[in-house]
Amino acid sequence: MAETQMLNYVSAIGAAINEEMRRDERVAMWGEDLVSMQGAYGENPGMFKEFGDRIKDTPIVEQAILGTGMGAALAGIRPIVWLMTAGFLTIAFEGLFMEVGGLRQEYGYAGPMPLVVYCRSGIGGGFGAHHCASTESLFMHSPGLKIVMPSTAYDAKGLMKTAIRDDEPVIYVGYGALYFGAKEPIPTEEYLIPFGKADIKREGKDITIVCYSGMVRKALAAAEELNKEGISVEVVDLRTLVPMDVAAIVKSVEKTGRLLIAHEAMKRAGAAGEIAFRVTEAAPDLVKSLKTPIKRLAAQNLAIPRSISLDAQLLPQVEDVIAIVKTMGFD
Amino acid sequence: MAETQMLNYVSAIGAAINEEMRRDERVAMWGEDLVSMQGAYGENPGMFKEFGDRIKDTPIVEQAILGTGMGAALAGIRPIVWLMTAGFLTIAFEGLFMEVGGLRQEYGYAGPMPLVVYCRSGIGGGFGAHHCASTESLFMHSPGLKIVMPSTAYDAKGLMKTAIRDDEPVIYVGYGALYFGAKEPIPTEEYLIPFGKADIKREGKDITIVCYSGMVRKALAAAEELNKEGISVEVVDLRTLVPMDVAAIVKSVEKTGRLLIAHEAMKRAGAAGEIAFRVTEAAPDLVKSLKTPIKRLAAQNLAIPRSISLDAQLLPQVEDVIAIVKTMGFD
Amino acid sequence: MAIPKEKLLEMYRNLITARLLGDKLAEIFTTGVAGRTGLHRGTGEEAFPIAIQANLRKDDYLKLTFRMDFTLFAKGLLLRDVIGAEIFRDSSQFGGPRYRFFDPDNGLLAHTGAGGEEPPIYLGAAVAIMYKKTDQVCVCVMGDGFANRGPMHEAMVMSAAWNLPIVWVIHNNQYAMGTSVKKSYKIDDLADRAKAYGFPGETVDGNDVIASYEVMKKYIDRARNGGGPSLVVGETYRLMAHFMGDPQIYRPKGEAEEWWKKDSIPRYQKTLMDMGILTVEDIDKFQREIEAEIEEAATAALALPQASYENHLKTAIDEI
Amino acid sequence: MAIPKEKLLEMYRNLITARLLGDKLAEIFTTGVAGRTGLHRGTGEEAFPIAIQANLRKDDYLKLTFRMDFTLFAKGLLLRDVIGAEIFRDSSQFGGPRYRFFDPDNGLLAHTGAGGEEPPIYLGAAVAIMYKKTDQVCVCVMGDGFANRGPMHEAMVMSAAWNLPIVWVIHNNQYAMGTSVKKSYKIDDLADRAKAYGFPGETVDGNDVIASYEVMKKYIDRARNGGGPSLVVGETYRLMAHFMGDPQIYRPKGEAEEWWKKDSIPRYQKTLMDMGILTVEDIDKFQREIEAEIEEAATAALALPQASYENHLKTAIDEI
Ligand SMILES: Cc1ncc(C[n+]2csc(CCOP(=O)(O)OP(=O)(O)O)c2C)c(N)n1
Ligand SMILES: Cc1ncc(C[n+]2csc(CCOP(=O)(O)OP(=O)(O)O)c2C)c(N)n1
Ligand SMILES: [Mg+2]
Ligand SMILES: [Mg+2]
Repeated sequence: MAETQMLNYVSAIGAAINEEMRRDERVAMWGEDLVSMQGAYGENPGMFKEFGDRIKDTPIVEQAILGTGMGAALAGIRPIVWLMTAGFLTIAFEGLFMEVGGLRQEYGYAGPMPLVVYCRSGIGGGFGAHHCASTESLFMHSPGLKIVMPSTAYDAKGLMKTAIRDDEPVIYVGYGALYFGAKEPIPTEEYLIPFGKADIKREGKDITIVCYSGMVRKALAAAEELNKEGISVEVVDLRTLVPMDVAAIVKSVEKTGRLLIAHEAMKRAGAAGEIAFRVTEAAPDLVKSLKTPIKRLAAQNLAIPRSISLDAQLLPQVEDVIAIVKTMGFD
Repeated sequence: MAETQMLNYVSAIGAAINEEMRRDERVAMWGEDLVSMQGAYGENPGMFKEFGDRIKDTPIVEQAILGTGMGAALAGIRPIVWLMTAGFLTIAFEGLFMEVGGLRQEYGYAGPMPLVVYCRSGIGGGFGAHHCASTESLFMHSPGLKIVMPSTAYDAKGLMKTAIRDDEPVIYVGYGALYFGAKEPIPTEEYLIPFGKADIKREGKDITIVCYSGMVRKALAAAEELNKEGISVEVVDLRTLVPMDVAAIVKSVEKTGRLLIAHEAMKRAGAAGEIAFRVTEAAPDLVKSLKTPIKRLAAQNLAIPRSISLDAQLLPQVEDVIAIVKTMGFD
Repeated sequence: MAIPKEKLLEMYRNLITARLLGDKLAEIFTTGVAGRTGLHRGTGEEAFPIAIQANLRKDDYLKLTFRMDFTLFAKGLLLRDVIGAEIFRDSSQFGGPRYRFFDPDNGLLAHTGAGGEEPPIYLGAAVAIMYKKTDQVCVCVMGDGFANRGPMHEAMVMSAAWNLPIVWVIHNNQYAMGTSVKKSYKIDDLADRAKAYGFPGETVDGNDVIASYEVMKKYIDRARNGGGPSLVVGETYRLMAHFMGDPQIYRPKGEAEEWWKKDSIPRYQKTLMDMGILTVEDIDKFQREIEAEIEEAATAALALPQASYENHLKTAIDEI
Repeated sequence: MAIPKEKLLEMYRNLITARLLGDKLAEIFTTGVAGRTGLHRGTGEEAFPIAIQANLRKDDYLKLTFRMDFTLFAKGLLLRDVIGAEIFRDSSQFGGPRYRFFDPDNGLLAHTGAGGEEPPIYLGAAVAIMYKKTDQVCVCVMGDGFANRGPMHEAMVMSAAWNLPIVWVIHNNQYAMGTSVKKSYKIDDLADRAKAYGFPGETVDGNDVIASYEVMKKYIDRARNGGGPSLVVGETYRLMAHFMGDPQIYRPKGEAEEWWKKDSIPRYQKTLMDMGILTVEDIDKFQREIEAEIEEAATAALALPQASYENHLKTAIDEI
């Protein structure tokens, strides 16, 4: 059996960055307070020391941070730019969505542009939309962005390594509430996780829940509860939204006959619509034969407020998963 | 019969703004080259003269233009801010999506913020993504933005008037290729078109095409052709995406049994996913009984290039509508 | 032109209130009733915002830095509501601001979660003032950190082009999170930023109440009288951590101690005593009165309701 | 330090080429083969970009204003490929830039459809130069209009903080669409923008080839030698409409005529003739040679392929 070490989510990400920076000296990282506060949220004390100026602090100029990542990637560097939160991606939106995600295509350039845009979503506590919001659905609509949203320390490490080695731009969104969570056994030996491969986080036979990032934990907790009531839930963790492992969803739903799509992003025009359509397009007959129509569970169509008392009501919780599953034809 | 005058799309929009500015002196409008070039694309020679400084030119500072619209709206003005193209909305994205669309909710403020953000999509000719791209799918995912996308001069006028009178923020996206199109008879008497009311642009019984903006024209042309082959198409023009007239779609599909959703926005994570899910949620049994699964037709998952020779291949055309309809079980 | 005695004493009261309120908030946060930790304390930076607000009317528009919002009682908010907003209570049904500090009718338009998105919004209030032809003004205070961002620049460009009634202010407390202002600016005097826009810029000792008051008065009056935009930089120091709990590994030893010596309170006390306006007894009396006021306000604030879900739903524009 | 004769004549040739090429492009657009109308002509503004490029190596990074891209032959692109890019042909399979001007290997990173998004991207090239420790430089030229935008400001802030090898340039042709620079700036000298960042700023007569060359040389050399960023403003004038077809209702009568008097070509001819470097016969000869070159290039350009859909699909990252 392979050797393992115990790492939490944030240390797993840190380990991935460390390893890749050691492996390839073109990898560099910049953003706000990475050095001065050892990782902006203090995520990773000490991790950055050995790389000297290859990790640098910037002023608070997110549009410039993002754009320099792109320009440096076109000029031979493999940058990781740190943008703190998935909500802050909106302040460098044009650069990310249109230029990083589209400019190469506008000009017909299929050459490399290896850029990792790194941030976190899912930070509650009354900090409001920018710290808590899940913005991935927006970036799925960009023509050229890969999107990674890991739900475990194991996945976080393997996917970060793949992201850094990818020759195309990748948005890597960590999930805030997991960062300092429980340690998991992580192989000491190097491993990479390919993009576009979903992971079955729990097997089941009555219903498929497709989810990713922070929602996986909630789906698993709900599955545990539902199991007690005789409902067997399969939890499919997409891990990457672009590319999307549609085949894995289809395979699971072929078995269960029911599909629930759950995410923390807001419902209206959220990722669920795309996921459902992809399944319909890939397996129209399967969709026709479902035991009950596809459902979605998502954040309500409201901004996350500056109030600690409302988050829980606006964002999907374990009980909401349980409740909606029960409406899906188990009587 | 009501009196009419002949107006093209751009003049209809101009007439609406004129009338509303005369009616309510709090209405003001600013943006780039509105005055100096009489409407930035020269859309409306002479229209702005009578309002003096109530229409003003700004420097090229889209983030400021958008933000001033919001601040002025909170401080008692009813601004129309001109942002030229739907692609340029991305450069003021944070302000539009998060602040205009969310800040009131972040703070629990249900008071008025009457702002019209006005721009155009659908300008081809090798100008690339920013001039051509349809960005509405992004803004549907914002918690607090209404979205208007008219397809005729008549609708353009009535919806602009409603937008200006709305107490909540509205994105109004004109369709470039229609601006200087054929004149239509427009009632001289004042009329407003409510938000959230779709319009059946053509009745049919075999298939429903849900569309909006520039896609409506293409759907109608396709319907004409398909009719010759014995396929009767109903064209539902949503007119506003938020709020969305789901009931009208359901009603149409109850009759036709088939649903195609078509838009010029990019396919992945485009508006079609939301439309389909809303229909599924509103009428699960209807969806189960469809003659063929819901399909979508949209721009390919690529940025609109800086090349005049590729637009037609990336964007959905009349022939594409015809071709996809024919795959929907007419044999 | 001498500052009236009442104004001087009002500022003194407000300064002491701010200091004691800051301590009280830290205490409340430590007990956990706020529901979260990590308060961004502003102790030591109070003089400048107090002096700014001494020049404003209730119907003027004002944005402070998020860290200094707790001084908004100086613009007319109740102490109770200020504390309430800091601990996420909703006082709007009692006439207070909404969750946190948002109150368009009283000139508070927003803090944006992405810091630095406010300048265009506040400039919009100045545009409204232009159209409404009132004599209101707008004061937009940015931290040294967020002042580097693009939206502030664009808003300054437009404020100059349209000659709008706004005073741009940089509250320079020398740090943005862990980043020293020396690292993010290669100019010594941040007021040089004004030279890019063609309006006046001036730097003032933000720990000097009277100097700050006078400089702000000059530019606020100017804006009110149609003179257009300007930039004022208040120099102060973030004596506290970025947030309560931040280990402050970036701060050189001894730096904070040096700045404590420049603290506004003893300096202002001495000035007022030298002017014969304040006695040792007054100091004591004010202290006791204010402490009692704050106690009372804190108790009232804790009794304020949390934001209600039902009310919140009223902000929806469509089906949720 | 005198400019070598070869350099002076190279710039002369390039200046004349630019002028004649501009005319040729207008002619091509008029025939309709470009597939669209509305060329953004740059006639009269050529001297400054020519002088800039005379200081650059092929491996330096350069962005010009979109209007002046047709002068990129001066950085080493073939005339054929320049014309090809202007009329949407794809010369990449023949070693030219892709659709329009995008060629990372030769220092051309992008024009963005939203003008003014380029400065952060070009600054990224300067970051790469820093990491790779080469002696390349980056020159980012913005129009007076787009230079007001936020991304340029943020990039300038960061360039100063990191002391990066980039020369910021404003190509001030006095107009942005219909908006006079006087309306969007309240400073007389646009180089004052540099004062906000703490690096040098200098304005030069952009219709004076030699002055422009010398000023650019100073700051490009400085950046190449680790001296960090700077700002140069070239003053010129948009003699042409914003796009071919624009009725120019915003332009005061007589203004263009005044600027025609300052046209770079007769001035530079006189200078070179005074220096004894150029004769009337040379002028004639160059003119004929260049005309022939352009004719040939235009014919070759029209034979270039349009962008191909199959090639384009290679840019997809996932199912289309
Ligand atoms: C756009 C954006 N970037 C980063 C952050 C994270 N952040 C929160 S406070 C802060 C520092 C702000 O510094 P400054 O403006 O000087 O205010 P101060 O904390 O000194 O009062 C940062 C970077 C944010 N909230 N928004
Ligand atoms: C962000 C953005 N806003 C507006 C436009 C529309 N536009 C195209 S060219 C132009 C004027 C640019 O002026 P300047 O930078 O001075 O360049 P010049 O045309 O003088 O060469 C404008 C506003 C655009 N392309 N992008
Ligand atoms: Mg600070
Ligand atoms: Mg110009």
